[in-house]
Amino acid sequence: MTSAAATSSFPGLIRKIFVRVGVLPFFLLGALVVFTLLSPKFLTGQNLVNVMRQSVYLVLVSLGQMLVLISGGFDLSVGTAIALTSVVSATAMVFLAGIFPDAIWLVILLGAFAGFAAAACVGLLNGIGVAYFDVSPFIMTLGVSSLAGGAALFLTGGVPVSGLPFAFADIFGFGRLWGVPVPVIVAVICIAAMWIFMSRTALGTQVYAVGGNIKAAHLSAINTKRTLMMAYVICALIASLTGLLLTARVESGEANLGGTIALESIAACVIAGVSLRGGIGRVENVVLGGFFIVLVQNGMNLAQISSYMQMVLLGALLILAVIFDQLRYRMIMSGS
Amino acid sequence: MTSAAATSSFPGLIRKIFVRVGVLPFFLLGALVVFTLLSPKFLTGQNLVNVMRQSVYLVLVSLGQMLVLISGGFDLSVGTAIALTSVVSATAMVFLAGIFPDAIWLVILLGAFAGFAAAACVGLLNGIGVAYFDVSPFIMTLGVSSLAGGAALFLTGGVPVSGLPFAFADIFGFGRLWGVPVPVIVAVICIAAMWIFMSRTALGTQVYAVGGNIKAAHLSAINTKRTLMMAYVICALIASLTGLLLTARVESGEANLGGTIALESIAACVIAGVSLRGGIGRVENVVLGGFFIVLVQNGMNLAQISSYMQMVLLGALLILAVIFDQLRYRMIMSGS
Amino acid sequence: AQDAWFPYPAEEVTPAFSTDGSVAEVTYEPLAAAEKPWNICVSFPHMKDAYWLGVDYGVVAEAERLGVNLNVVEAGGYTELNTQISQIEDCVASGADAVIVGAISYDGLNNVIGEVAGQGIPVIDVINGVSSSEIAAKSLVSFHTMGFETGKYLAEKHPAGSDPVTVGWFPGPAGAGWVEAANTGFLAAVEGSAVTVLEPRYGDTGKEAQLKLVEDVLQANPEIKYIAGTAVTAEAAQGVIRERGLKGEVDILAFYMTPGVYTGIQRGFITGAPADSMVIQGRIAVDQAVRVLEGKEYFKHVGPKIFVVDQDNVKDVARENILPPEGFSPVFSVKK
Amino acid sequence: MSKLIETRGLTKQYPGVLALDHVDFDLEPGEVHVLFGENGAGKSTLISMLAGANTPSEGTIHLDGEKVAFDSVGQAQAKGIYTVFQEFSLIPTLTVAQNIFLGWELRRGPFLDHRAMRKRARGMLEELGFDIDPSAIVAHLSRAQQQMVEITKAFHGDLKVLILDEPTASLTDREVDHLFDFVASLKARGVGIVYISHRIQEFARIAERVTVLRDGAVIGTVAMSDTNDDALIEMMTGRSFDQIYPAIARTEGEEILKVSGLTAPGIKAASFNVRRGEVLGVAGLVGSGKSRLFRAVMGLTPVLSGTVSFQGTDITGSATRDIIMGGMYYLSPDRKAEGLDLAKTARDNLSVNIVAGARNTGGSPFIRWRGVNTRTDEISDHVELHPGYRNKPVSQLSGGNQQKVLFGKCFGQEADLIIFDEPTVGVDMGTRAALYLLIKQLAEAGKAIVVISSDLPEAMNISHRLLVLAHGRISAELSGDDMTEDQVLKYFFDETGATQ
Ligand SMILES: Nc1ncnc2c1ncn2[C@@H]1O[C@H](COP(=O)(O)OP(=O)(O)OP(=O)(O)O)[C@@H](O)[C@H]1O
Ligand SMILES: Nc1ncnc2c1ncn2[C@@H]1O[C@H](COP(=O)(O)OP(=O)(O)OP(=O)(O)O)[C@@H](O)[C@H]1O
Ligand SMILES: [Mg+2]
Ligand SMILES: [Mg+2]
Repeated sequence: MTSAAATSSFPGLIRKIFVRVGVLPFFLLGALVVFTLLSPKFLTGQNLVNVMRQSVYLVLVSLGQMLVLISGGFDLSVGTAIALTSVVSATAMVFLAGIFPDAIWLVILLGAFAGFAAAACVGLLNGIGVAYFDVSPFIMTLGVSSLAGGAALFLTGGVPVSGLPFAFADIFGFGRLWGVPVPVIVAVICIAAMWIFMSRTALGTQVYAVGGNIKAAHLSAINTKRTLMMAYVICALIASLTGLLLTARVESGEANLGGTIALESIAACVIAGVSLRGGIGRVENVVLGGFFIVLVQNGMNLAQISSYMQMVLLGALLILAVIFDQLRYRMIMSGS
Repeated sequence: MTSAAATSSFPGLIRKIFVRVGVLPFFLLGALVVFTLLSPKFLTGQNLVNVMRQSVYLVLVSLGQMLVLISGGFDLSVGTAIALTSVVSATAMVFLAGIFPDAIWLVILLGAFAGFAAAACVGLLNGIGVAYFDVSPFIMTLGVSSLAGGAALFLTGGVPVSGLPFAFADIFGFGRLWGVPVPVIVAVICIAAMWIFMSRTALGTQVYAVGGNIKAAHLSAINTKRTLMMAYVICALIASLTGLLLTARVESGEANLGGTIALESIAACVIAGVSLRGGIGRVENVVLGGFFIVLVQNGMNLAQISSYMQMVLLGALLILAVIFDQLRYRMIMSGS
Repeated sequence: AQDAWFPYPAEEVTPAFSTDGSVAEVTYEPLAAAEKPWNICVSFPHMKDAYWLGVDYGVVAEAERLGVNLNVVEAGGYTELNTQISQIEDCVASGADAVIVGAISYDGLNNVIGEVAGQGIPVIDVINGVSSSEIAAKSLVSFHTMGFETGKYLAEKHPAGSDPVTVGWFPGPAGAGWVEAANTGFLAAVEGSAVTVLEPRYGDTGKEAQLKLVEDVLQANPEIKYIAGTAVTAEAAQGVIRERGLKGEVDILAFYMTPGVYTGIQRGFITGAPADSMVIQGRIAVDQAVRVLEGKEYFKHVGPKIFVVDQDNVKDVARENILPPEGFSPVFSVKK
Repeated sequence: MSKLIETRGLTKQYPGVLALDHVDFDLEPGEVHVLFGENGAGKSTLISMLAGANTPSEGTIHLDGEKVAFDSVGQAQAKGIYTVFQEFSLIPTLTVAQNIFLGWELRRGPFLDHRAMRKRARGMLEELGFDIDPSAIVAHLSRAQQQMVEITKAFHGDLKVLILDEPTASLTDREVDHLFDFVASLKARGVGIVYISHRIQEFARIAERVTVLRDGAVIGTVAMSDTNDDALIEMMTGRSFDQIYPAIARTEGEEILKVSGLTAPGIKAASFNVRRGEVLGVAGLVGSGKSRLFRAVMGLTPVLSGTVSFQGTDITGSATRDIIMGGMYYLSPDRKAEGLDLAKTARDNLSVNIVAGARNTGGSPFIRWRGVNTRTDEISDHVELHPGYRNKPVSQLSGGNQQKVLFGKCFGQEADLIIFDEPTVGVDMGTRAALYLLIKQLAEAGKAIVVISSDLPEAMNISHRLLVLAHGRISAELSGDDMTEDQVLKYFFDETGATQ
């Protein structure tokens, strides 16, 4: 099976690192070098902070997506969860702001809860369908996403909801804490929490087990239905959080936020080595995966690469990343 | 697992039919009745022909998608294959028409070939990636579709390529043979061919085998790589054919044809009982599945249902269809 | 001659940036050349159709004429608000002196515009319009007006009292700002005339999507006398009308101009469409940007005069002002 | 040049494992040549290279004296070498007939002739004495039935060499007899047969020669006529065994499981009970309902009538998960489908039951992996899983070692009643002895044990009482001196069930 030829070319050390940590770090390094050469503006503190903030949204959604993928599923409705959260929370805030004009924090808090609640429903629907009716996750989340998307448009009649409390946008959209953008801080917290959840709690282990072999999990006294439910709800809630951050960023409730983020997040997970068959995936890699995609987009913009070219390059990169990951897998198999 | 309770309510006969032929026929019937009540225009010969023609495109693409799904894969690049075919063949025809202004048939033929060739490349890329580099079909086809999509836009810069030979549009877009729209005839031929291929040839069985369990297929002396290749190439070619029909229909080469058809075709397959895990799926049901989706859209348009509501309803329908399919599956398992 | 687009009949809105300000006829005279090669960045919603290609041509041609550097980015579609924000940030990061924005969302960009403007970088609002008060200038005609002009054209043909006519109305993708604007404008204009408008049929501005909508609406309401909607709708409708031999019975109107619509009018398939001279809007935006940068006085809120193009006047209008020239393919950057 | 197959210095290097170490092996026409060795000795690896499923790192294979190098199963089959794989080569989603004819479909004109294939398939199955419906979907068959299909699949007209990798692992004597008759007829036709099995008692019946492997190397090749079981076992393990079935002291504890009038899919009115401190054996032909009876007890299939009470409480129709947490554990016979997560390491698989197995997740929400790992190591030692295998993906372990991991899972849950369904499928002598000792310890520690087994000697030797099933009903409950082979066999074929 394995091709010693393909691998022997690497000098030993690089190869060891490659086998241990995977292809993404190398790609990141490569991207950094290339774009630094292409554009002097790229490797500036300002731009890197910039990239950080931009990547927050994809990284967060990818975390949720990872959870569902590991559980052996699929979530195409994250984009809709974002949109729904955006319009619901925005509408709620605008409405509440009218009632308690001077309790801004209360307004923001309640609004956020409204958004979370809406997204939770999306997650519950997905979970019930997948866990209790054995509906294929693909079709279930696709259906729910069309359903909820329609609802979101209903709510707003397609018109963005404006007039949010300034504090909301100022803090969660563009605010900084100790010089670090608030969204980045939020993301870091989520990442840490997710890491602990997946690798240090029984629930996390159960998610892996269910994704790995659901029948075996069932015979190991794992409540597979509950575990699946949880995965979809958490995924929806993380998407919802992303939706709030985005709403703050765009200062209005938009029914068409997150159009393509479902596919993007799955892509981020897969190039990070999450298996679409379930059971396999690591938080830290997924974070890298999401970051990598955004970084490349940013670099290409700074390098003023024509956007058609960008599509071509991004497509090629995705494929390359996964091909290298396969080579790596074979190296491991061939025991080097 | 199975719930005798949930099933005993059906009267025996209906239930037998339900178990044998599945849920789609019932849904189709239901849709027919409902929409006939909602709109007098619905159940008219003219409209049914209309629906037939509209459904051709989704049905065709779904056939190709089915092949890939059964092989255990996924093709997100069918939309791009359509777009690429459209611009390539259109450009070729316009160019050739300049050279041989009076050999229209030659022009159309060569143009069509150009389109097929372009799509074949997309299929080959997918196939090579999936079969020889073990790249996850999801990421591979996603990458290729972004890559080819960029190329298609390059070619045209987003401007529709107009000035196609009139004969092309008149025949393949709007033409009729014995009163039947040409696209419908083309579709019928493809369906028949596909049915024979899947159920009456060794190659067809091999596709099922590879999707059912690729390791076992390998141990059963099946050339798994070649089989996968074939699946992706055929899928791309069918998409390409669809692209030609659409190009004739819209009388111009468009880089943004087939935007959402990838997801739609997968949906059509899944509600038709094709397993996303591979190995399972029947041509006749997939045809019904595609037809059903288009019929419902048409009915809702005729019934003047608002576009937002349509999203909601379509989503709900997808989910329902699959839930019923699961109930059916349980009935079969519980041996009734 | 290609560069001698000025003087151009335009309309200035005072007070600037007000939605219901008073409109004054002016003639627009751009600078002869820029003092130094400024870096100007242009952000579009997408570059997938001839309309934005026209704007692209406008900004590029003007940049070349004035001798400034230009970089064009596109978000990839009207659902990509977040991408557009990121791209604008990237523009600034890559050292743009001024930013021209064709906004995806009316409110959604205020925040980022505020940030950019805060750094002393002027932001010009082109084509779509934003609600932010921190922009330096607007070069646009509201789509509300476009829709209104289209409606007015009908209302004048069928004033109150004349025998009633039905219109199928296809405003475009649900939720997009320009769509809602055109929608309200159109409906307002036909208010009180003999024109009755059917339930708006929202849909993607892909040709096959619009095609389906038109077919179904014709099916449901054979009494229709007009089909009005996006340029894509109009282009797609031509074929259907011809197929059904309805030419002369059903007339087509678009509420903005594309090459397809233009030829449609020439060939007499399409009755007419208002021209917003998107090329000129692009040119003016660049000129405004340079003026702001060089501290010269300029029209804060201006747009080319709208006029309806129909069979009668189609031969006398200068095509290069309202459409991209034949065979122009998108240019993403101009370097001095 | 009378040798059919001859290998010279055949070697296979896997990551960290030398699976096969310069093996010289030969097969003569018309002989049955047994490969014998512990789990992981390299038997399957050797035959996988003869079968073309795997390529050697070193060494050569000669067929009729000419050097051959197969890089696909197809090439081997073209030369007349067909194989029954230990891990099966069946497509679960296809029918039995489609599987049997996969790759050499019968055609009428250019098109497949499904009717003819079903007919031929039925013929072949009958010839082998397997009663299976050719149009059944393989996924719906039990492991034993799948085994039969796998065997049938290998019988082609142009057969020259037949390789059988543990074909009888989950079969009962009836099927084994048919199989052996057939093997005999093949021998008569001069077909050479490589036979792998852990059931040493079978060798005397069919084998001419036995080659013993240990750690990938050939220990020796002996003629069956001048050796005996003890000698072979000693060659295999390096030590000698007097008795692999331990004597399990019977301490009549209180009744822990009581099943009365249980009727479920494939099961009719079954009544029995299990006591603490005893081992209850369950025997019966393939398809007799051994597994289904206990799948119903575990709540895996619906109970149509009757009651199941466990430790005094009625658990009829309650959720499997609650039953397990109540202290009953079921060890699936099908490690691939519902036993193990093949992509994960042995350690991960064992951890699941310790960590996630809800019983142990009381207290802190956080896992202390160090504790878990020491526990998994203890369990691995229990089941004699070599330390080198513990951190490998289970899919890379030999069949028998996978079975050990599966066996280990039941120690994660603190169960009072453990149901072993075919616990020693494909497990070598030494390990089986060890597993039986574990069962002994569990039983003598006051736990209740049920052993479902298709291997009659096993079922009889380690159980105090024996339930015999036929046609989904309990045809006999034997204990003490009635537990003789012919008694049991009589009830195997008990037709009372069939007559209604
Ligand atoms: N794909 C693989 N990758 C790595 N190691 C493997 C692989 N397959 C087998 N091995 C190792 O090779 C050795 C021999 O395995 P093999 O399956 O031949 O043993 P076996 O004699 O068939 O055992 P059993 O009687 O349990 O079937 C074992 O140590 C096993 O772990
Ligand atoms: N895990 C399973 N999944 C689905 N069906 C099963 C399973 N196990 C057993 N069966 C059904 O039970 C029948 C035979 O197996 P069963 O367990 O009932 O009897 P058995 O005596 O245990 O036979 P076997 O030795 O094959 O297990 C098969 O026809 C199969 O349909
Ligand atoms: Mg083996
Ligand atoms: Mg069994």
